[in-house]
Amino acid sequence: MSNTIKVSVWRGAEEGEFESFEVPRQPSQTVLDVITYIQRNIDTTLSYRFACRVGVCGSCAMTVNGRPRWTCRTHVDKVATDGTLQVAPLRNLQVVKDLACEMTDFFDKLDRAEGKFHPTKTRHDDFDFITPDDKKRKQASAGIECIGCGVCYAACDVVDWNKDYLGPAALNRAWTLVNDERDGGNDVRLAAVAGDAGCHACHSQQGCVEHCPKHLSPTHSIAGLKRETAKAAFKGLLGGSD
Amino acid sequence: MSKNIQIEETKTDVLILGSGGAGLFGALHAKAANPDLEVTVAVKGLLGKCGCTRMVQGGYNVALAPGDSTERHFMDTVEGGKWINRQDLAWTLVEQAQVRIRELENELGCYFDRNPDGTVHQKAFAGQTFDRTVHKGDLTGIEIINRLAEQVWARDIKRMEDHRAVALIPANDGTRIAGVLMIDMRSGAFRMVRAGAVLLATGGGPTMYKFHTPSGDKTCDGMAMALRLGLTLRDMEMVQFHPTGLIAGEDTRITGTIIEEGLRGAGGYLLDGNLERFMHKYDERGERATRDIVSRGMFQEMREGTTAKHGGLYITMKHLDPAMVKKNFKGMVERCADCGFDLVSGNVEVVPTAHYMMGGVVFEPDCTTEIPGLYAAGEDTGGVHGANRLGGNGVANSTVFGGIAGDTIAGAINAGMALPEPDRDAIEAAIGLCRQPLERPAAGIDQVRTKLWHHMWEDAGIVRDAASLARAGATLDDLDAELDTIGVDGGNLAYNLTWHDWLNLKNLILVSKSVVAAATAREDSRGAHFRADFPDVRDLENSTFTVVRLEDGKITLGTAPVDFSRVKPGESLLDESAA
Amino acid sequence: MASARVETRLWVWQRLSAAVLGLCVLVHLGMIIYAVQDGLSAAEIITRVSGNAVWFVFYAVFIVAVAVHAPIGVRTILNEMTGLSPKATHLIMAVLCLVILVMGFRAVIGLYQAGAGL
Amino acid sequence: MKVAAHRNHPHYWAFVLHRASGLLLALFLPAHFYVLGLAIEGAATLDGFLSWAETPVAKLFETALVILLAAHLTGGVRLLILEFVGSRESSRIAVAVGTGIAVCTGLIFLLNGT
Ligand SMILES: Cc1cc2nc3c(=O)[nH]c(=O)nc-3n(C[C@H](O)[C@H](O)[C@H](O)COP(=O)(O)OP(=O)(O)OC[C@H]3O[C@@H](n4cnc5c(N)ncnc54)[C@H](O)[C@@H]3O)c2cc1C
Ligand code: HEM
Ligand code: SF4
Ligand code: F3S
Ligand code: FES
Repeated sequence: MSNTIKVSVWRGAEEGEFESFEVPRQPSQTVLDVITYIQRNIDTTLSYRFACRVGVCGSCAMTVNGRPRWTCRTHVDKVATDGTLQVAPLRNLQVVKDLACEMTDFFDKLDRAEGKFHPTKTRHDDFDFITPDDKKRKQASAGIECIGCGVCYAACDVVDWNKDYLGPAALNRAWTLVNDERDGGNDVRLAAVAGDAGCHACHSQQGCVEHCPKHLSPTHSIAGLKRETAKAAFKGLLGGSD
Repeated sequence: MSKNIQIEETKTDVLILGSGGAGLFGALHAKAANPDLEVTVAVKGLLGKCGCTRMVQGGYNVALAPGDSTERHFMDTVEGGKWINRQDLAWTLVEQAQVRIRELENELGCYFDRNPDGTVHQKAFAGQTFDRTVHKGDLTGIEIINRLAEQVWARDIKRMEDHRAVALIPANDGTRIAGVLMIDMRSGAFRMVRAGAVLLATGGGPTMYKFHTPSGDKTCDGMAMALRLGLTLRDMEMVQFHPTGLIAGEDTRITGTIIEEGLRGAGGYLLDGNLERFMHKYDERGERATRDIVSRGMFQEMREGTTAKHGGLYITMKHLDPAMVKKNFKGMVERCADCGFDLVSGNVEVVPTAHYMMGGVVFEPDCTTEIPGLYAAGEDTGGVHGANRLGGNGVANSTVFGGIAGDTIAGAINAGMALPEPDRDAIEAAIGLCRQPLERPAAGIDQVRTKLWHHMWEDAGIVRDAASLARAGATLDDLDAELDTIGVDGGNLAYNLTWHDWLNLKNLILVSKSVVAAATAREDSRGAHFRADFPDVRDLENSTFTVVRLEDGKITLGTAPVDFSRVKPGESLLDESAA
Repeated sequence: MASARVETRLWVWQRLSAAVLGLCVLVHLGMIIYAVQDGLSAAEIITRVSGNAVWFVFYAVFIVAVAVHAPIGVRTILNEMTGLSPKATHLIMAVLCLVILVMGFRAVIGLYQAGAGL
Repeated sequence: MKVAAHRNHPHYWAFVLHRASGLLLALFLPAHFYVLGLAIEGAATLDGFLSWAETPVAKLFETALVILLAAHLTGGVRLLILEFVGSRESSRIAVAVGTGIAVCTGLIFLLNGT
C-alpha cells in the first residue's frame, strides 16, 4: 500500500473539470473520508453531501471510479485498486456544486409514483393482524429498506433517455405498497405507475440491482408492477375508453 | 432592511426548523389541523435525509401489550431519569406515544414488525421492566422518516432544503417571535423568513465530543439559537454516552457510530488492549450492565489500563456461534466489514460515544416556550427524560411532541395573519456574527475542532470533577476566542461547507459552555452525569434541576426544585394501581 | 396519463406475441438446422410448404405474432433513442406492422401456392 | 456535467444484445420475406438466390442471423421468466445459460451446413 492516494475530483457544477489531489492513506478509510480530508486539509472550498456517515440516510452517493456508490460505506481499499480514485457527482441528477447534487426530481418522482401510504384506518384503531410469514408481507419487506440514495437512479439508462421515467427507487416503493394489505390506494397507484413513464419503460437492465448498496432488487419490483398493471388494464382500472 | 446588507425576505404562516421526527410531525399536524395554513419546512440538508430520527435502530417505546401500562412506562421513565424529569412532560410522552404509534402504523404506513400470531412485536430494551419497544428490524428510523417524508411530499407543504437557520429573530417590539434568519446553503445568501409561528426542532446532538453518534448536520444549532434569543435551557449537564461506538482511526467519519447494544446482550465480551475482559471489575453483570455503567467502566479502563491500537477497547463475538452472529447482527457485520473489521471472528475496536442530550429548551406540555410564537419539540427540548433517556424514548419524544406542537400551532395562528415586523438590529447582528470569519484571511479551523473534541471528551465527558470542569470552562473560552481569529475562504459562498463548519463550531462551543456550567453546578451523580468528586446520588427527595441562560454573552446558571407532580421518590404509581 | 392504458396493453401484446414467437422460433430454428443439412433448395422449401395447411397455418401465426411483436419493439427503441415524437413512432409502428403482414403473407401465400406450378 | 454510465455488468450486456438482435431481426425480416416472396416468381429465381446463399460470406451472414435469433429468443425467454416468474437468484444464471445456448445453436447451424 502506497501511503498516499491520487484523487481526481469534479469541481464546478454542470460546467467544470476534474482537479487532482493527493491524500494520505489510512487504514479503514472510506471514500467519504478521502473527500472530507480534502475539504478539511487541502481545499476548504470543496462541496459534497453527507449526513449519517453509516449508510442510513442515503445522502453521500457519488460516482466513484465510474460507478455510482454510497461513499460513507465504500472502503478505499475496495475501489482504489491501483491507488487512484476519480470522484464525480451522481449521474442523472442536477449538480449543485462539485459533488453535491439536487435530489428534488428524484423525490418528486417517488410522490408521482404514489409512493406513499393511503390509509384505511386511523390512530384510534388497533394494529392490523399480519403474520410475518404472510406472502405479501414478505414481498413488501423485501423492498422496504430503501434509503433513497439515488444510486439506482444514477445507474439506469432509461432515466437518462426518458426524463419522465419514474425510476427504480420510486417504482420499488410503489411495489412495496401494492403488497401492503393495509393500504387503500392501489387503483390510483397502478394508474400512476403504468405507462412509458412508469414500469413499462423498464427494460430490466438491472443496473439498479447491480449497484443498490442495500442489495434490493427494483427490477423484480418493477416486474411485479408490470403484472399488476396488466391485470388492472384488463379490468378497465387504468381508465380511458377505447 | 439592514443598512448595508440587502437580504431576501419570504413569508409563511408556520415555519418548521428541522425534518426529523419532531419537525415532520409538526408540519403534518399543523397542516392537517388547518389546511389553509402555509407550512414551510426548512432543513439544513435534504428533507428526511438528515437528522437522527432516521438513524434510530432500536425502536420506539410504547405501552401497548397486555400487562404493560401507561403507569409502568411512566415509572420506568422517571426512575431511569433519576427523578429529575418534569413529570407532566414524561406523562404526556408515555400516554401520547400510544396514539402516535398507531398513527405511524395506521395513517402513515410504517410497517412495524409482528409476532408470529400477527400482533405487533415489542422487544426488550435496557432499563425497562417490560418489553415495549416497537421496531422495524434494526432500521426503525428509516421506516419512520421515509414514511413521514412521503406524506410531507404529498402535501402542499413548502420545502426549504439546504437552508440553515442561523438566528431566531424577535419582533421589533419584543413581544413575540417574528421569524428566522437563514442561509440558503446552495447560494450562500441570507434569507429572512417571517412567520406567525416557528417550531424549533433541530434536534440538539452532542457532536462536541471526540466520539459521537449523531449525524453530521447536528451541531446543537437550535440550542445555541435559543440561548442567543434569551431562552432558558435545563438539564444541560445530562449527556448520554452509548458504550460501544466504532473507532476506526484518525480522520474517519465512521468513528463514533454505534455498534449495536444487542451484541453485549447476546453475550459479546469487552476486552482491553491485552485482550482480557474487564467489565466484572465494575459491575457483577459484566458486559450486560446498563449503558452508563458500561460506559464508565470502559472510560476508566481506557484511562488506566491498556488500550487497543486507536486508544479504544475491543468487543468480540468470536467465542459465540458465528452463524448466530451473522444472522442476528447482519447489518452490523456488514457495516464492520465495509470498514475492514471482522465482527464475526475478530476483535472490533470500540469506545463509548456521545449519543443524546437530555437537556434542552424549557417548554410546556403543549410545546409552547417562554416566547410567544416560538414552539419547541424533540431533542432540542429538556425535561422529558431527566438525567437519563431510556433507549426507545427518544423517537417517542420527538414524534409525540412534534405532533402536539403542530396541533398547538394550528390552534394559535390563522392563515395569512399579519406578521410582526422583525427586529432589524437582531438581523444585522446575526448576519454580522455569521459573516465575521469571511472578513478575515482563511486559516484552518480543524485544530479548533480537534481541541474541542478532545477537551470535552477528557474533561466534561463520561466522568467529571470540579477540576476537570474548570479546565474545560477555561479551554472553551480560549477556543471561542481562537475561533474568532480564524477566517474562512468566502470567495464562493455556494455550498461552502467550511463556512458552515465554522458556524457549527461556534454553536457547539456555546452549547458546550452551558454543559460545563450545568455540570459544575450539579454536585452529585445522577444518571448520565457522573462526578468523580461526588460519586453518589444525593438528596433525591429535594431534587433540583439546573437551568442556564445566556446573558451579555455569559452563561448564567440557576437551579430549580423538581415538582413531583405525579409521584415522589420512594413511591410508585404501580402500587397505587395495583391497590 | 392517457398513455398508461395504451402502454400497458402494448406491453401485454408484446409479451403475449413473444411467448407465441418463442414456440414458433424454436420450430423454425429446428427446421432450419434440419433443412440446411444437405443444402437448401427452392424446391425443398416449396415442397414442404406448398399445399400443406399445417405449415401454412404455422407460418400465418408466426407472421401475425411477429407483426405484433417487432413493431412494438421498434417503437420503444425509437421513443427512447431518437427525438421522434410519440405520434411519429406510433405511426411507424403501425406501418411496420402492415409491411410485415403484407410482405409476410405475400411470401407464405406464394410458397403455399407455388407447388401448384411445379 | 455529463457523468458516464456504469454499464459493464452481465445484465446490461444482455440488454444490449437483446435490443441489437431485436432491431437487426426486425430489419432483416422484410428482406427475408422478400426473398421468400421470390417464390411467387418461380422456383428459379429463388434458387438463384439460394445458391448465392451458399457462398462463404453469405453463410457467415446467415450464421450471424441465426445466432441473433437464438440470442433474442433466449434473452426473450429470460425476460419473460423475470417478468412473470420473478426469481432474483435465477436471473444471472439465465444470462449465462441463454448466451451459451445461442452460441451453440449458431455452431450447430454452421457445422451442419458445411
Ligand atoms: C445512531 C442513533 C440511534 C438512535 N437510536 C434510537 C432508538 O433506537 N430509539 C430512540 O428512541 N431513540 C434513538 N435515538 C435518538 C433519536 O434519534 C432522537 O432522539 C430523535 O430522533 C430526535 O428527533 P428530532 O426530530 O428532535 O431531531 P432529528 O431527527 O435529529 O432532526 C433534526 C433536524 O433538524 C435539522 N437541523 C439541524 N440544525 C438545523 C439548522 N440550523 N437549520 C435547519 N435545520 C436544522 C437537521 O438537519 C434535521 O433535519 C438514536 C439516535 C442516534 C444518533
Ligand atoms: C423473429 C422474431 C423477432 C423479432 C423480429 C423481434 C424483434 C424485437 C424487437 C425489435 C424488440 C425491441 C427490443 C428492445 O426494446 O430493446 C423486441 C423486444 C422483445 N422481444 Fe423480440 N423479436 C422476435 C422474437 C422474439 C422471441 C422469440 C421472443 C421470446 C420468446 C422475444 C421476446 C422479446 C421480449 C420479451 C422483448 C421486450 C424487451 C423489452 O422491452 O425490454 N422476441 N423484439
Ligand atoms: S433502491 Fe437501492 S439504490 Fe435505489 S435508492 Fe433505494 S437503496 Fe438506493
Ligand atoms: S436499471 Fe433501469 S431499466 Fe429497469 S431494471 Fe433497473 S430500472
Ligand atoms: S452519509 Fe448517510 S448514507 Fe452515506
